[in-house]
Formats: sequence, C-alpha cells, structure tokens
Amino acid sequence: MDTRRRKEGMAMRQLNMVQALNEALDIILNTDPYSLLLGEDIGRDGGVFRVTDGLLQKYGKERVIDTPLNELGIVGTAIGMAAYGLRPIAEIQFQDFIFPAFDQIVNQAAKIRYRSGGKFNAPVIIRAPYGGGIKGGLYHSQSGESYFVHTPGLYVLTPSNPYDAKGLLLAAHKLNDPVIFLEPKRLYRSIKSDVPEGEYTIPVGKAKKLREGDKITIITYGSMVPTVLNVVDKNNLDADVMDLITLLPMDLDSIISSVKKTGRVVIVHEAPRTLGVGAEISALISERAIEYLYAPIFRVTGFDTPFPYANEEHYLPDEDRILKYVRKSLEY
Amino acid sequence: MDTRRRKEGMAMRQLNMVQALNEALDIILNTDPYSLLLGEDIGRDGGVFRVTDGLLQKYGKERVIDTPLNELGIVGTAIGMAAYGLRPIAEIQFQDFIFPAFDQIVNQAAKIRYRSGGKFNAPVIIRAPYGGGIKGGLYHSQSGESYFVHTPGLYVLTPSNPYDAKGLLLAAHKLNDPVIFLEPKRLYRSIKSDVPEGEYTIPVGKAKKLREGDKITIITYGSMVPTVLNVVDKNNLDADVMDLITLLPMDLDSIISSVKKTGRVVIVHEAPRTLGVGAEISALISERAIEYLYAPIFRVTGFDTPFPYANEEHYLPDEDRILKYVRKSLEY
Amino acid sequence: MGSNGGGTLKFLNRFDENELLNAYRVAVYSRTLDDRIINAQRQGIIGFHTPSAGHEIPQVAMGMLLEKDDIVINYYRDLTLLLFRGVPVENLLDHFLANSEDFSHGRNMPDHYNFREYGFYSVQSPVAMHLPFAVGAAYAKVMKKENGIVLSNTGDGGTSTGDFHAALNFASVWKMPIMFVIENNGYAISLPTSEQTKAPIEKKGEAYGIPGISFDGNDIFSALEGFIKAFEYVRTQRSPILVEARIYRMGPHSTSDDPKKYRKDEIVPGSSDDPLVKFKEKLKSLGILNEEFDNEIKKWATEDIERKLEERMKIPPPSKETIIYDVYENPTWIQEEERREWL
Amino acid sequence: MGSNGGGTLKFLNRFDENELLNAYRVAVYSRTLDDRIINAQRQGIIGFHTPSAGHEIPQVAMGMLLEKDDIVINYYRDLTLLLFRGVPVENLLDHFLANSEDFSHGRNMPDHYNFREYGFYSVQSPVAMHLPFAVGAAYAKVMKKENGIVLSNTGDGGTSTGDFHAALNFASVWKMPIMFVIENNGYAISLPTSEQTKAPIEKKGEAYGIPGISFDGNDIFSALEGFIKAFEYVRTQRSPILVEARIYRMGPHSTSDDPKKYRKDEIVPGSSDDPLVKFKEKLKSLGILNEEFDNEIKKWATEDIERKLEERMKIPPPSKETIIYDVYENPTWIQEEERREWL
Ligand SMILES: Cc1ncc(C[n+]2csc(CCOP(=O)(O)OP(=O)(O)O)c2C)c(N)n1
Ligand SMILES: Cc1ncc(C[n+]2csc(CCOP(=O)(O)OP(=O)(O)O)c2C)c(N)n1
Ligand SMILES: [Mg+2]
Ligand SMILES: [Mg+2]
Repeated sequence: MDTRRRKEGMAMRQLNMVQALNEALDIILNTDPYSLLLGEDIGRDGGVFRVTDGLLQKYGKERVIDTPLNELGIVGTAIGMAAYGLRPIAEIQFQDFIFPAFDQIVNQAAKIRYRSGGKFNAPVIIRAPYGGGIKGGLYHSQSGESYFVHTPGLYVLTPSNPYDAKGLLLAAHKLNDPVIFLEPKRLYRSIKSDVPEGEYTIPVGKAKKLREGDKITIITYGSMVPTVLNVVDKNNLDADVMDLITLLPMDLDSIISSVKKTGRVVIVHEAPRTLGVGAEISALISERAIEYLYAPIFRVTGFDTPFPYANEEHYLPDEDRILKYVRKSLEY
Repeated sequence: MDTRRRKEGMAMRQLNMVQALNEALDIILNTDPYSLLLGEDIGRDGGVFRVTDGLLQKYGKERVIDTPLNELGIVGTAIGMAAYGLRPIAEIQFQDFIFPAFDQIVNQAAKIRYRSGGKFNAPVIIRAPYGGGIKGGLYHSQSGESYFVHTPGLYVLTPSNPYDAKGLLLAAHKLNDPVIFLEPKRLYRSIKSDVPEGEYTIPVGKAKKLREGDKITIITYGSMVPTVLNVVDKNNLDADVMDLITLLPMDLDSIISSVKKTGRVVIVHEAPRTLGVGAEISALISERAIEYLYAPIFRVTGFDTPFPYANEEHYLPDEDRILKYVRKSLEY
Repeated sequence: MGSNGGGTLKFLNRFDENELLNAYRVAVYSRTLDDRIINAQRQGIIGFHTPSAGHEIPQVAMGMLLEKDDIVINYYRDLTLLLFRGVPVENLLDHFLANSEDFSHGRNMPDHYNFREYGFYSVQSPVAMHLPFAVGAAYAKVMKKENGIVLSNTGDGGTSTGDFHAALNFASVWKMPIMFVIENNGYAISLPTSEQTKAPIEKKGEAYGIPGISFDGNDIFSALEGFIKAFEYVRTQRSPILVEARIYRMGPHSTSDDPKKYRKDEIVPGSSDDPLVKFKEKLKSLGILNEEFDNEIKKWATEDIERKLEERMKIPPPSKETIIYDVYENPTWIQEEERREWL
Repeated sequence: MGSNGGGTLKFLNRFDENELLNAYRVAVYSRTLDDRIINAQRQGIIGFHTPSAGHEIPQVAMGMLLEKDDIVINYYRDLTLLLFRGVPVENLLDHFLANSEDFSHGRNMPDHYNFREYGFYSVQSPVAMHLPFAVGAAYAKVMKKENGIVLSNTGDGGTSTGDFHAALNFASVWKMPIMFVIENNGYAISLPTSEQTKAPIEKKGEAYGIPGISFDGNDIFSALEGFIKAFEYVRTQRSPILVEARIYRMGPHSTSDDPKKYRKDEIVPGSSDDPLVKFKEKLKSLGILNEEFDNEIKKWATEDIERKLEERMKIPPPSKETIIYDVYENPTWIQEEERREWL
C-alpha cells in the first residue's frame, strides 16, 4: 500500500500483517537485550494468530514467556518489569479478554509516572487483536479502544496495514510510557503490502492521509480503512481519507485542517457509536471548526449492542452504510 | 431544591443525600424480600460514607452482607444472585476500585440478556461514590462514567440532589437490567433538600431542566450541578440548565430541543475531556442540530491527567472556568 | 461393586446396569456428535467447535449424580453433560448452526450454550468468569429456600484466574452448597498444567478452607466414586468442595487449534487408552455390553445425528433485526434508531 | 539468645545490642510520628493518615534483615519500615503536607509514599495491586542478574484480591526470589480476618506450591526468628515464600474511620499488651535499656518531629501547573492546551 516512506537501500517484501508484526518483534528482541514477550500461548504455540511464531525457539523461555491464564498477572507483572528496566511486550489473546487487567492498566500503568512524580514509568506495550470479521461472536470481536482513549497516561495505537504495523510497533517500543497496541485481526492476513527489512518507524501522534480530496473528509482507523478506501475508489469520491493510526493522542491538526478544507465529515469505526472514538473526533471538530462545516458530522459505526455471531456482516459498517452517509453529507 | 414533584400527602423532611439514599435502601429492603445489599464495610460499619447505616441491624446478615475485599467477587456473585431471582444492590466503596470488577460488568452483566436471548437477565444495581472534592487524590476521586456509558446493556444513572437520589435509586430497583448508580460524593452531605417519606420514582432516561432560558444551553450532571446553578444564578444568565440524571441512555429529545431553541451549548463535567460524556453530547448535537448553532460546542471538564490531591480545586471545573466558556459562547 | 440381591446388580451400592448402559450410550452419542461437528466445521457448515473428546466420563458421572433441582453453571466443553441432562440434539444443532431457531438468534459462537430449561446457565467465553456467578446463584437458592445444589465446572486453566480466587473465597466465607469441578485435561490450549501451577489442583481449596478431592477421570468407576463422595459432602454439609477430574483433552483445543505445534498426543482416540474404549471394555467385562450391541448404539447415534443435522440445516438464518433485540428489556432510543436506520 | 563471646551479646546468633536498640529507637520514633500526624490531621494541617501503630515490630524486623539491594514493594501502612531504611523524616513530612517539596508535587494522598532512592516502590491505593508488580520487579532483577530479593507486603484484606492470586501463582511458576508479607492486623477496615477468609493465611501459599510461615508479630524475637527463616529461604532457594505476621491494628483504619462502630479495642496503645511496651520491657530485662534512656529517646523523637514539622510547614504548596506534568514523558497537545488555557 503505502510505499512513499520506502527507505533507500532497504529490501522490500510483500508481507501480511502477521508477518510484519512478527518481524518487528524479532527486531526488538534481537536489538534490545532487555526486551521480552509474555502472554498466553505465545511461545510453543507461537500465538493463536501466529504473531510470535518462532520467537521462543530463537530467544528462549526467559524472553518469550508462556504465562498462566491470567491477564491481570500478565499486565501486572509486565508493569513491574517495565518499571525496573525491562521492555516487556504483553500479548492479550483477544482484546475482549483484557478487562481482568483493566485495573492494572487504568490504575497502575497509566498513573505510575504521575503519582511517582516521574520516578517510575512503565514502558510496557500491550498488544491485543481486536475487532470483528472473523466470526468470533460476542467475545472474540470487541473493539474496546474507547476504554483506553479515555484514560490519560496511555498511548493507543492501531495500524491498518502491514507496513504501518511493523513501523508502529517499532515506534511504540521507543516510547517511555504504556502503549495499548490494537491489531485489527480482520486484516491480519487479508492484505499484503511492501514491507522493508530492518528497522523503521511510523510517527506516533500523526495521522496518514490515504486519499487527497476537496469535498469531504472521511476519518477512520484500523480495520475499517480498506472498506473506506473501497468506497472512495469505487465511487470516485473527491475525499480526504484519514487513517488516524494514533487514537490517543489524536492528530488534531491534520483533522482540523482537512475539515477546514472540505467542510464535510464522516467518521467510520467498528466500535459502538455511543462514546466511540468518533464522539471525540466530532467534539474536537465542533469545538474548533464548526463554522467551516456545510453538513452535520456523521458517524458510521457498529451498533450499540454486543457483537453478534450470525449477523456480523450486518453489524459491521459496510460499503453501503458508509456511502449512504457520505452521500447524505455531500448532498446536505 | 426540586419540590415540583412533591406528592400529595407525603410528609417532607430536609435530608442530605446520604440520608435520602439510606431511606431508599431501607424501603427496598423492607418491601422486596428478595432484595439485599453487599459490599465492603456496609454492615457493621454502615459503609465508609454511612449510606447503609443501621440496615444490618434492621435486616440481618443474610441481606446486608459485609463481603471479603474483592470487587470482582462482589459484582460477580451479585450478577448470579440477580440472574436467579434476587435483587442485589452492590456497593463499590469508591468508584476508583470498580475496575477489578470491570470484566464482570462489561462481559457478564451487560451481555447476559443478549447472549442468552433473554433467558437470563441481571437486575443488579452497582452503587459507587464518584468524583472529587473530598481531597481524595488519584484513587478516591475518579469520575469513570465514560467507561460505562460506552457499554451497551447498562444503565448509567447519577443524581445531583437528595430528592433525585432517593427517587432514582427506587427507580433503578424497578429496572430489569444492570444499573451503574454513581453517587457524587462531594454532594453527599453538602446540600439538603425536601425529600418525601415513602416511595416515589424519578423517571429513568429523562433529563431535568433546572433553569429555563433562551440564550444558551448548559448541560451537566452529578456533582457539577450546584456549581453550574451558581454560575447561572449569580450572573443572571438566560440559560437552559439541564441535569442529565441518566447518562445512558441520554435524554436526546430534551437536549436537542433546548439546543434548537438557544443555539449555544456548554457542557460541564468533572471527568477528563477526551471521550468524557461531553464528547457524546457534542457529537449527538452536531449530528442532529448543527444548523441551529451560533457558536462552537464547548466542553468545560477535568483535565486529561490523573486526579491530583494538592491542587484538586484547580483540577475541578470551577465557576470561573464555566463562566469563561459561557461568555465565549454567548459572545461568539 | 457387587450384587445386592433381587437379581439386579448394584454398582457402588447405587447404580444398576441400565444406568451404566445409559451413561455409556450418552457418552458414545456425545463422541459421535463431537466428531460430526468437527467434520461439519471442516465442511464449512459450522463455524467453530471446542471438542469434548476425553471429557465424556466425568461428565456422565456428574450427570448420573445430579438431581433435577441442581443448577449447573458450566463452560464450553460440556457437550456430554448437556446431552445427559436431556438437552435435545436438535437444540444443540440449531445452536451450532446459529440458525433462526437458536435460543439467542445465532448470536453466540458455537459451544456457548444456554439451556436454562435443563438446569444450565449461559456459557460465555472469558475463562472462569462464571464461577463467582455460580456462588451468587447458590446464594439465591439458599435465600429462596430452594432444593438442590450448584455445580460449576471449568478447566485447569480456569484455576489461575481471579474469578476462581474470588469464587472459592466467597463460597467458603458464605458456606454455599456448591461443587467446583475442575476438568483437568492437562492443557490450557498449549500450556501444560505443570506450567499453569506448581501445586496439585485439588490442594487449591485449602487456601480457602475448602476440601479437595482428585481422581482419575478416565475411569468411570473412579469418577463415579469420587463424585459420589463429593456430592454427598455438598448435599449433607451444604458447603463447597473442589473436585479435580484428571482427564486428557484428546483433540485440539478448538477447530482453530493445531496441537502438533506444542505437544505429542498422549492418548489417541479409539486406542485402548481412550476412556470411552475403556468404558466399553469395562461394561463388556461386566457382561452388560457386547460388541454387537455396541455397534448398534454407534450406528443409531451416527444415523440419528446425520438425519437431524440434515433437517436442521434447512432452517433459515436469523433475521438481521435480531441484532438489536435483547440489549435491554426494552430497547432504548439508540437501538431503536439503529434498527430504523439500518436493519 | 545468648553470648557468643568477645563481650558482645549476640541475639538469635545474629544481632548485637546496638542493633536491637536501634530497632527500638526507630519503632519509638515511628509511633511518635504516627501520633503527631494523627494530631496534625485533627488540627487540619494534614489531610489524612492510615496509622501504623501495632505494625512497628514486624516492620523493624524486616528492616533489620533487608539488604541494600533488596527492593520493597510496599503498601500504605509502612511508616516504620520507611524510617528504618533511612527515608528522612523531612521527606515524609513534605509528603504528608503535600507541599512543593513533595516528590510528586503533592499529587498523592498521605501515606502514598514513593521513595525509590531508598529501595521502595510507589504506593497506590487499590489494595494489593502492587503484588503482581512485585513479581515483575523480581523478574527484572533476575534477568538483569542483580543482587537482592524483592519483598512485598500487604494486609490481610489483600489476600482476597485477584492481584494476590495472580502474583503468588506467577511468582511460583517463575520461581522468583520474592517474599510476600501479610501484615495480618485482624481487620480490613471493619471486616475481621475471620470473615475475610476461612483458611489460615499462612496456608494460602499451598494453592501455589509456596511455603508459608506464621508468627506472633507483636513480639520482636518471634518476629525476628520468623523473618530470619523466611529471608534465608528466599535468599538461598531463590523462590517465593508467604509470611504472615500476626499483629493488631491498634488505631482506626484511617483518620476517617471510627472503629467503635464495629469493634471493641483488644489492645490499647500504651498498655502492657502494646507491642512497643513489650519490646521495651524485653530490652529492659535484657539490660539493654532503662527507663531513663527510654524517656530520652521519646523526648528526642518528639522534639525532633516537632521541630521538623514546624520547618516543613513553611514550605509553600505546589504550583498549579504541576497538575499537568508527568502524565507522559512529554505532554501531548492535550495537556499542553489545558495548561495554556487554564493554569
Ligand atoms: C479470560 C480469558 N483469557 C483467555 C481466553 C482464551 N482462551 C480460551 S480457552 C483458553 C484455555 C482454557 O484452558 P482450560 O481452562 O484448561 O480449559 P480447557 O479448554 O482445557 O477445557 C484460553 C486461554 C479466554 N477465553 N478468556
Ligand atoms: C481494590 C480496593 N478495594 C477497596 C479499597 C478500600 N480499602 C482501603 S484499605 C481497605 C482495607 C484493607 O485491609 P487490609 O488489607 O487488611 O490492610 P490494613 O488496612 O488492615 O493494613 C479497603 C477495603 C481499596 N483501597 N482498594
Ligand atoms: Mg484444560
Ligand atoms: Mg488488615
């Protein structure tokens, strides 16, 4: 997909997101002796999505740890490791199962720097596959990003393609604060992109403009990106398409300058509408650029229900649903 | 405060919120033999804020349960009780400590009706004091309502005065779905209002208009209500002041019709701004009434930081901060 | 084991040969169904399955000792127990197929059962999240002065969760009539039990003052013996107990799992170590069963399942409006609006 | 106890009289400070306090056995241990007063200490949330091949949390050099330990394959004896242990608490059961201390604290800009904007 950032002299291969993430983890383990991975089934099994495949064999049990079944323990111990000099990367098997660790994330990781006056910090990365599209039903499909975006002290990142996935995970490893790294599992193997060998980073806090246009701004992230691009390309829409990549802190400047240009906004995400990330985007815009708008700010999102198994294709925003609201905005 | 709903023949007393809540619990325990209370220190001690004072003595250990120190256990067992016919009311000592139970709330209580096709439901009320103003620092001051408002399947309620507190808790007891009942601890004893004896309910899902005006709509809830009323009264503002009371589902109609009338909106809450409840209010308005607005939608909120101890008076939105944005909106 | 006169054999002073034979029949039926579902998953008819091969023996044993008023708060690997307690296979198939006759309009992944009418709770995915719930259910039973006890089971992995800790402590402090059953099949997906915990699982109750009992769950008589003691304890003491049934997960964790990545199979289905084969041999040696009858049972099971699967596959999928039902008793304006706008 | 020659008494084959006397001095100083803080709270000088009266003995015992490289991941009732490990009382007072010299700009409620330089972690309120953290800290120590062990303590109430369960299991499975200390003071706010759990706390390790040890924490020699064994075990086996010090919380849970609502005081401060009084009597009977010297110690402690409190009270409060510092290494635009707009 995005090849603009191709670096001089770096060999490119077509990789899927699982391979790209695996490569990023390999680089981290290889270059940072204090880095390590921990999670359920990440070692021998290589992770249920195979993101950590082969790494136990390469780096040993001390640095690729198959943990007992307890997310609180995974995150809680990782925070302790991080505060005392290691660089742990924890995997939560599905984001749906992160909630037993919620207290550790919200009350410990996110507040440790603040309450200790900077004497302690917790550079821990918590990776979690999220979102629907794999027929996972209520408990293997959730998009819980809002719970983290509302929590100051965290970074919340989500890539939408293999290239970004690798560079973003490498960038996350350089942050000295806790990171929730959400991986859109629907895109794990469905798309390939050119991925350079070796190290490179994607800037944290910066959105990417994937299409440039004048009539409307479509803001999205993660698994909805390919769907949005399809809508735009198939319908020849004159649209700015923004992939947020960083959900906390969001790239305010890019959002606002695009909206000032186009005057129309549609926000697309999988998570339920009420207090989904779209709510914050909308609020930021109507605080700062309301007089530039020609139309209401529309949100196209998952429903305010748990995530259903049988009808997931109707739950997830699809091209029709997005197009309907793009048209509504354009015709307003 | 609000006496408009005074019922014929009901004796009125001036009560504070702690007394009003205690009375509601007393009525529930007295009239519903399957109701019961559980939580830490709610029995012998009467609760650290004394909301359950005297109830153990009156109803016995089977129905007023001092639990071990485990919020997951409190909420998890309460859901089981509720699903099998009881009407448990759980107390979380401070909302800050609800997160160990987050999984039970989000993945169990909120989804039980859905995943069981209505065969099971969990009419459990989870009471929790929240918010700042008592010099509680990071862990005795949080306003975490957003975490629950983003979770379909829950009701989220918060009263702002003794009268509403009693009627709202009695209303919550009649709901057949889980309720997060947030009590603004700053107002526990700081205001008194007329409270009728006996049973009455406050409608769930309906906001209250506390002041009627034409120039601006100020939307708030919980502990910020008295502060907002002070600003409006002291400055003779021609404002609609809305106390949401129900945060999920919000009273959309009242919000939209007020905004259509005034064309200006300021939202006030204690929780951090990013994805605070104000974000959803703002987004709902700019989806549905943007062409009625004369000014940006402003949010006056707590900062995007953990909650500090020493400087809490600067952290909390105060009259000056609110007034500044009301003026900014009026002069826009 | 032995005769107690009157011409009828009584095993363990309790079960006659028909009961044993019935247990065997349910176990065989369960295995047959399990295999068929795995197959259906490969054919793309069904989306997912967590096989229960290897779990049949303790589950029929529980089934034989459960009483009508007992509530079971179970997990996702309990196909045999569901069949034992009378859940019609049609309902199970509707659930696996997630069709419009499914109890929840196909909202759940397969194996997330919900059969309240048959004394079960609704299965969720988060491991062990149902254990504190079970304690609450027991509390309701006691407070409402209902008969019966609560049985709640989960896997060895489940013992590591905070839910397990909370549930056992609350059950003990409240002295609830509840049996916690750990179906220790040696693995939590890829993690062997020896890395899940360094303590014997039966000892875990001691941290809460709850007695523990452990037995070979691959053998029907040792399973029955163990469960008889455990049920007796809970029914008479009205107090919790922790039961460990030592078994072996013979298949993959789920249809998405490939155990070759992390283990060599120790017990191969159909081999002489297969607990179902051992059960058969036991019954044969007791003169209750012969090969011919066994073949008949298996043929009946296969044909019955095949016929019913074909029949249930004709049922249409759930309508899309069902997405917004059952979030609340009454939908809020949000769900209503979403339905109007999209469904 | 006894002499090992050379004219110097060696107690428990290990401590000389100066060390015992020092321990006593710290314990007295801690009690004096504790009382003064409670008083200051009543005067409105300080906002809140969780008194540590009754916790001094096990804390000085730990202090005597900890080594420089050991990390302590502690909780909010550890004033004595902080003093023992050398945290200057000025720093403690700055923290209690939440003034601008406080390490975190007064962001924390009192008793939420943070003295990394003295081998401590930062105290948070959620009970036992620091236990899994301690296991991670131990993991870092081991991986970085550093000397020393990790000690992590909490209250009896803490044993009921999911954090306790996770921490002990991970520590055992990973075989970490960590000592979990339960300061069992009989109550979690109003809940007596007998209702917190139906098992002896020392037995709780067995659920994880971790040995337990329990002793009378009101007696300095039994506390020292117990801790000597426990430290020896962790240092030589490089494995976790669970220690229960049986003590009594002599004061209220916190300055907001009124214990009269839920209990009759069993041990009254200053009475002959007060562990500090018992410590004094022991030292007197050993000929290490006399009343005069004891009075001197107490006078010194009182005056020292008074003088320093007066001095630290002159320090101004933290500036309001500090609200937005330290959320991240570098503030995001959100904090920057909030600072510009409001602070
Ligand atoms: C809280 C949580 N974490 C992770 C998972 C993913 N997961 C599903 S089953 C399983 C292993 C469970 O093992 P065990 O408890 O032994 O039961 P078994 O499947 O062996 O019967 C895991 C890790 C989950 N469902 N819930
Ligand atoms: C998770 C959590 N729940 C509730 C509280 C409120 N609370 C503070 S201290 C305490 C009791 C702790 O008792 P224990 O662990 O025995 O320690 P002690 O105070 O007796 O030393 C409670 C319930 C809390 N801080 N954290
Ligand atoms: Mg298992
Ligand atoms: Mg205690």
